Amino acid sequence: MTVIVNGEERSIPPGTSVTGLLVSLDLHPRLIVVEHNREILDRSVFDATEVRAGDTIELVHFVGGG
Amino acid sequence: MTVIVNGEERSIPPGTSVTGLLVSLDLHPRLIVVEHNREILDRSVFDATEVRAGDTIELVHFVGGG
Amino acid sequence: MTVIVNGEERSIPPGTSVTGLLVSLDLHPRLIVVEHNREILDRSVFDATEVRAGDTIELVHFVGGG
Amino acid sequence: MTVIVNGEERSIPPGTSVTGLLVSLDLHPRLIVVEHNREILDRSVFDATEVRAGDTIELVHFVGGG
Amino acid sequence: MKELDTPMVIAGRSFGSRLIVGTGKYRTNDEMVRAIDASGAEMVTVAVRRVDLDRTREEGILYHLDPKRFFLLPNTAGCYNAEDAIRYARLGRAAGVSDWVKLEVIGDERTLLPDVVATLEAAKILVADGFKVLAYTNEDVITALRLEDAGCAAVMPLASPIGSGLGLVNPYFIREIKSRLNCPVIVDAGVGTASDACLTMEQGVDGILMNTALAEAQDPVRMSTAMRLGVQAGRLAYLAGRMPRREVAVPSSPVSGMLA
Amino acid sequence: MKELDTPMVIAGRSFGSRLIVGTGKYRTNDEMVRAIDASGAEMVTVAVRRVDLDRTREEGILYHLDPKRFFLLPNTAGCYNAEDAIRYARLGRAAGVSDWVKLEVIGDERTLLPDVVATLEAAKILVADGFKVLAYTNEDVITALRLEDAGCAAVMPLASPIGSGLGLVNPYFIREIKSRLNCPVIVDAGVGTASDACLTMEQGVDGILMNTALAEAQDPVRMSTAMRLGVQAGRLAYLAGRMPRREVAVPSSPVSGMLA
Amino acid sequence: MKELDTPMVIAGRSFGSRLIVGTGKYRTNDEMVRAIDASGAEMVTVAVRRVDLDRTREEGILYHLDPKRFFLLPNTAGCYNAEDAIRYARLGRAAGVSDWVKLEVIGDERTLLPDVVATLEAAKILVADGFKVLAYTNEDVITALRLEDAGCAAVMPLASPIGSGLGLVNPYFIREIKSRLNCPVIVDAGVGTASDACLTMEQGVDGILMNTALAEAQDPVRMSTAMRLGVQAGRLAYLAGRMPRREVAVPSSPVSGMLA
Amino acid sequence: MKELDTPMVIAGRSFGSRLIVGTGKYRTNDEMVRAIDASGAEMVTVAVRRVDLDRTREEGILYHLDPKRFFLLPNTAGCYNAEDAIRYARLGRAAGVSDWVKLEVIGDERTLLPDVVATLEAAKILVADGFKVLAYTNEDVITALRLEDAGCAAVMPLASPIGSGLGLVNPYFIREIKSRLNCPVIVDAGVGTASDACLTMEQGVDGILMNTALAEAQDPVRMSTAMRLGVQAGRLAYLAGRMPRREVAVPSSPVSGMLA
Repeated sequence: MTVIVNGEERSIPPGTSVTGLLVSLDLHPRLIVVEHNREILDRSVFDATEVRAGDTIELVHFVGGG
Repeated sequence: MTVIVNGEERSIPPGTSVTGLLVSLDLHPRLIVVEHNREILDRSVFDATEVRAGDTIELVHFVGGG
Repeated sequence: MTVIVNGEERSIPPGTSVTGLLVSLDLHPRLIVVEHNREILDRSVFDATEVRAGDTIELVHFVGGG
Repeated sequence: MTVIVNGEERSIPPGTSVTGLLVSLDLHPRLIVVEHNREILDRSVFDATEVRAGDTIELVHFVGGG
Repeated sequence: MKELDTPMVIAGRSFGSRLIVGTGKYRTNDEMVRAIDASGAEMVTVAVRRVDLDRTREEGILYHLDPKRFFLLPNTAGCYNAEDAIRYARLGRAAGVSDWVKLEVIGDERTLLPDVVATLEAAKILVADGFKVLAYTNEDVITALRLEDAGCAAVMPLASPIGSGLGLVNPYFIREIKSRLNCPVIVDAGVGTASDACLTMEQGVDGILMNTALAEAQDPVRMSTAMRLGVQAGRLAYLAGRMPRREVAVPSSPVSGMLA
Repeated sequence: MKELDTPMVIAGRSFGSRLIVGTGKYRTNDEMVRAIDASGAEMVTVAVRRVDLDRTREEGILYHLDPKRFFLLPNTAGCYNAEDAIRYARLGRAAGVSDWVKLEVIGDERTLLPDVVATLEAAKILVADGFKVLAYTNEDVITALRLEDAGCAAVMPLASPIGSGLGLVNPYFIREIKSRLNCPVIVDAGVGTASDACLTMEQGVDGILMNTALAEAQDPVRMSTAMRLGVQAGRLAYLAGRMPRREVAVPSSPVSGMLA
Repeated sequence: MKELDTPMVIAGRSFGSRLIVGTGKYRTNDEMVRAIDASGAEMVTVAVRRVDLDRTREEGILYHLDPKRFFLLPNTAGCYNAEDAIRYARLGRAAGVSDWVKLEVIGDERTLLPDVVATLEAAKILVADGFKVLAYTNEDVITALRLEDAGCAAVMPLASPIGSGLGLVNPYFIREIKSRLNCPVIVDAGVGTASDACLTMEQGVDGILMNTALAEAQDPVRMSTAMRLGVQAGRLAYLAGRMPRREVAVPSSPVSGMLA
Repeated sequence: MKELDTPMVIAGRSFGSRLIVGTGKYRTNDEMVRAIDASGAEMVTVAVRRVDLDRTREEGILYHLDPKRFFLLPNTAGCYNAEDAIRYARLGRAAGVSDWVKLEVIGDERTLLPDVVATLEAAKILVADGFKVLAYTNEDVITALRLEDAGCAAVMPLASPIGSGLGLVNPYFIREIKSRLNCPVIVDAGVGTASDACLTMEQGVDGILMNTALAEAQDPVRMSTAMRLGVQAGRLAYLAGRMPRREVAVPSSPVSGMLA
């Protein structure tokens, strides 16, 4: 199924959780903030939250800035 | 009867028109702008406009300013 | 015979006067100041002053400057 | 006899040495520079140098300055 | 000047002078009139105030300035919110000299800096009401752009606070405003002496409005003449295009042709 | 101007303009003539150089400037010692226009700053020889005082290096020189644009001499007009006496008489 | 320093250093870390951006900066309206380092000047949402006062535009803001070198935030040390109270006691 | 600092601090000692004066400063001709602390500006007599070059007049002097606060000498610390190489990676 991650279409297996998505992208949950369909997710629900087809996911983190 | 002119109470005879008020104050209508109960009066109606008891009149003009 | 005019050797006929030199150079005496062997010449002596072999002549005038 | 010390006349006993003068003025030789009749004296000659009548002595030292 | 510069055009009206002057704070009305004459200004600002019924205060300015000779620009000085400013603007228009207004909405008594939010709000209403609005503002280019979008006839950023005489403190921002707006930019307030006026015009702005620098000069007539000349000088220097700055010297006289 | 200012008087000679201009570095002689006309200058400086016998270089300046109309001031530009400067001064005088000289003894090729020791030495000799000496110098008041003592007709401290266009770098020292000398003080060199000229005159000096700012402007005629006006503006602002500077604002319109 | 100055306190939290630094635009992460060490800063700003899924762009800053050692201040840089700024602020908070935010709502891409209306609107919402808001703004004291009224933990006026290095252009307005607000005033943006930082602190402000001046220096580690010292120097000079300025000289050595 | 900067070397002697301080005009000797400690200076200037035989005036400075701890630099302050300056220099040397002298030959009582001719004359004689001469001079590069040619160990141009606190008035000329001389350039006089010191060091000079700015500060100890830090900050900023100035803004945070 297809989701939008950081503006790009990606196909992931149905039933993937947010944690699963991060793992599949080789990202460490501790350092990432997840916005799921415009809602910020608490880390505690990464495992329980399932990504559905057409969902929009933003994965953000801190970068250098002034 | 009593009216408020430029913030001060003044007693004028009943039936006084705006023109009458100006004349009684020795003011030249051409140089004065009249605000009658918060409404700006056109000069053309100075004669026809009667000042009533309790009315608030502001008589303004141009002064030096930057 | 040879003289130095404005730093350059020039050969001129013996017996040439300063006026003659100026004329030969197509210069108008009125606008030129002449230094003859390091001495400034008054215009009144241009005719009478003979240029001798080896003399150093500087012909100067006003140019644009600040 | 009379000498000029720092611009002021002072009378001191004949035969007074520079060291004697300093001691009489309660000054510590180590911190003072002595100019005797316009000549700077080395400390080593303070004892041997006799002050004569009419001599001009300048006693200077370091003070705060920028 | 005519052949060297173009007129200052605001809301379709041409002014031969790029200097606009106020009429406040002069020692005498006579001194004011002579100073304004010397300034060469064609547009002068006036304030709207109550008639003094006890005649203790000065009579109206129209006793001294001929509105046929000078284009009077009523201001909203002293107003601290949009509603008051709009009221004063309308009273000024009712005097019948014009539908122009110098919009001032002050936000702070100590600095007399503009309340840019209220100024923008008042500008929109006055423009919709048919006024030609010349809006006093700070050096913020974003506010200036919004005032232009709101339909202001001219935007009037400050050089420094009203009556301060500190001159042009932030030339960068004034240049930025001029480079970004299409409407005329008139620098209003803060100019203290002729070199301030000259330097300000060299930034490329269309004109300058001043009052205190003239009224409070020891000799207002001389200073008004100086400001007239200083504004023209700065304008022409801007148009002329200045020489480059260099940290190394360059001779003015030829280096060749020296004697031996 | 006449009724507002007095003429600039140097060595007993009156000049209606306080601006003195050079004649070097213009793109064309025609542009030079038009720029000088626009500047309003009555005194113009010229350099003394060898006639170009090959006619490859420009012809003499007298073909373009009428010495009856302009008071020509020969300079000693390009001289690096007193002897040369004296030689050039005498050659300039021999041209028969006047016994005035703008004395320049340069001490450094990179900055074209004056050699004050050699300038002082040359000044003494030239004054003794009957010259009216206008001496180019730096901002040092002590040197300026000595040049006055030496009998110079005017002392000409720099605003910044010749041809730099950096403007008036040290107003304190220029004011000090003006306040301490009795002879005229003409600021020479460094002015880059009209506001520099205006600010310089506001220090109270008697006049300004410039060249590069005019010749190197993109439009020398406009800039010359700007400089003429800027010098007048600065002079009048100085005479007028400016308003005080304040860090707190002061309204220009009455605070009383506001509506209820 | 400890005995000569007090800590900088913002929202009840004390910082031993009055210098806050950004983490952007360094040539390498290693250079960034060494520069920040040299700066002595305890608070550093970070931006919130998408993870680069292709790993072509830099990895997260947390790989290089230990949030236990440095207090991270997420910013909303790049946001042009209140809604976006609020979204970025919340994403930053969700990272779990703190509920502080450096609020930036940009109003113009060319100058990166703040949209003061949108900044004020966002500040109110973020404060209500429990954020400690440090708000980037311009030099307008009226806006600064409103940001304080809105509950901002600190107000951050600019010295000059972000990344310009023009230094402190308007010291008057910065002093005015400091004198009128009770909350900390941190000057943000525009400082280009150590003397800019020193001069800025001499105005009495509580601290300075900078980034480009360090990252773009030829030697960021030396410049960071210079800025650390310059900020301390300016702070202490402010507390010490400078000597008066005078236009007449005063000797440093005694005038009495000279020899005959 | 040690790893970031080299020592200041004058006449073969190394100094860890680039700040040289005077010892005049302090309210008390105790305050002087604490301020000098705080400044970190290793070299301090002293004046040569008559002993006060009536003990009404202060006792000698050596009662308060340990010449083993501080390198004492006797000055010739108060001398108005070469002969006096040489006499004072020799008296200072006779005290036995060193053969160094800060040569000052004043030419004008009001400005305390140097008499450059007499300074040069005295410098030659003192150098020939074996002195290490540090010569106070004005901003004239030509005089500075001649003082170096005369064998001075260091040349000390002023930032502004002694005791004026006007700061660095002419950075161009100071930079020029530094770029043209090989010997150390120490800016002497005029610095008023820490940002002046920082800005002065950013011109690349080797060090600064000051007195009044410390002694007349409301809190000399804090100001001395500020000056120590400000001098270091300016030095490191100079060595670091500052970012370029720009009139357009440049973001500090990435413009890519923004959310949709």
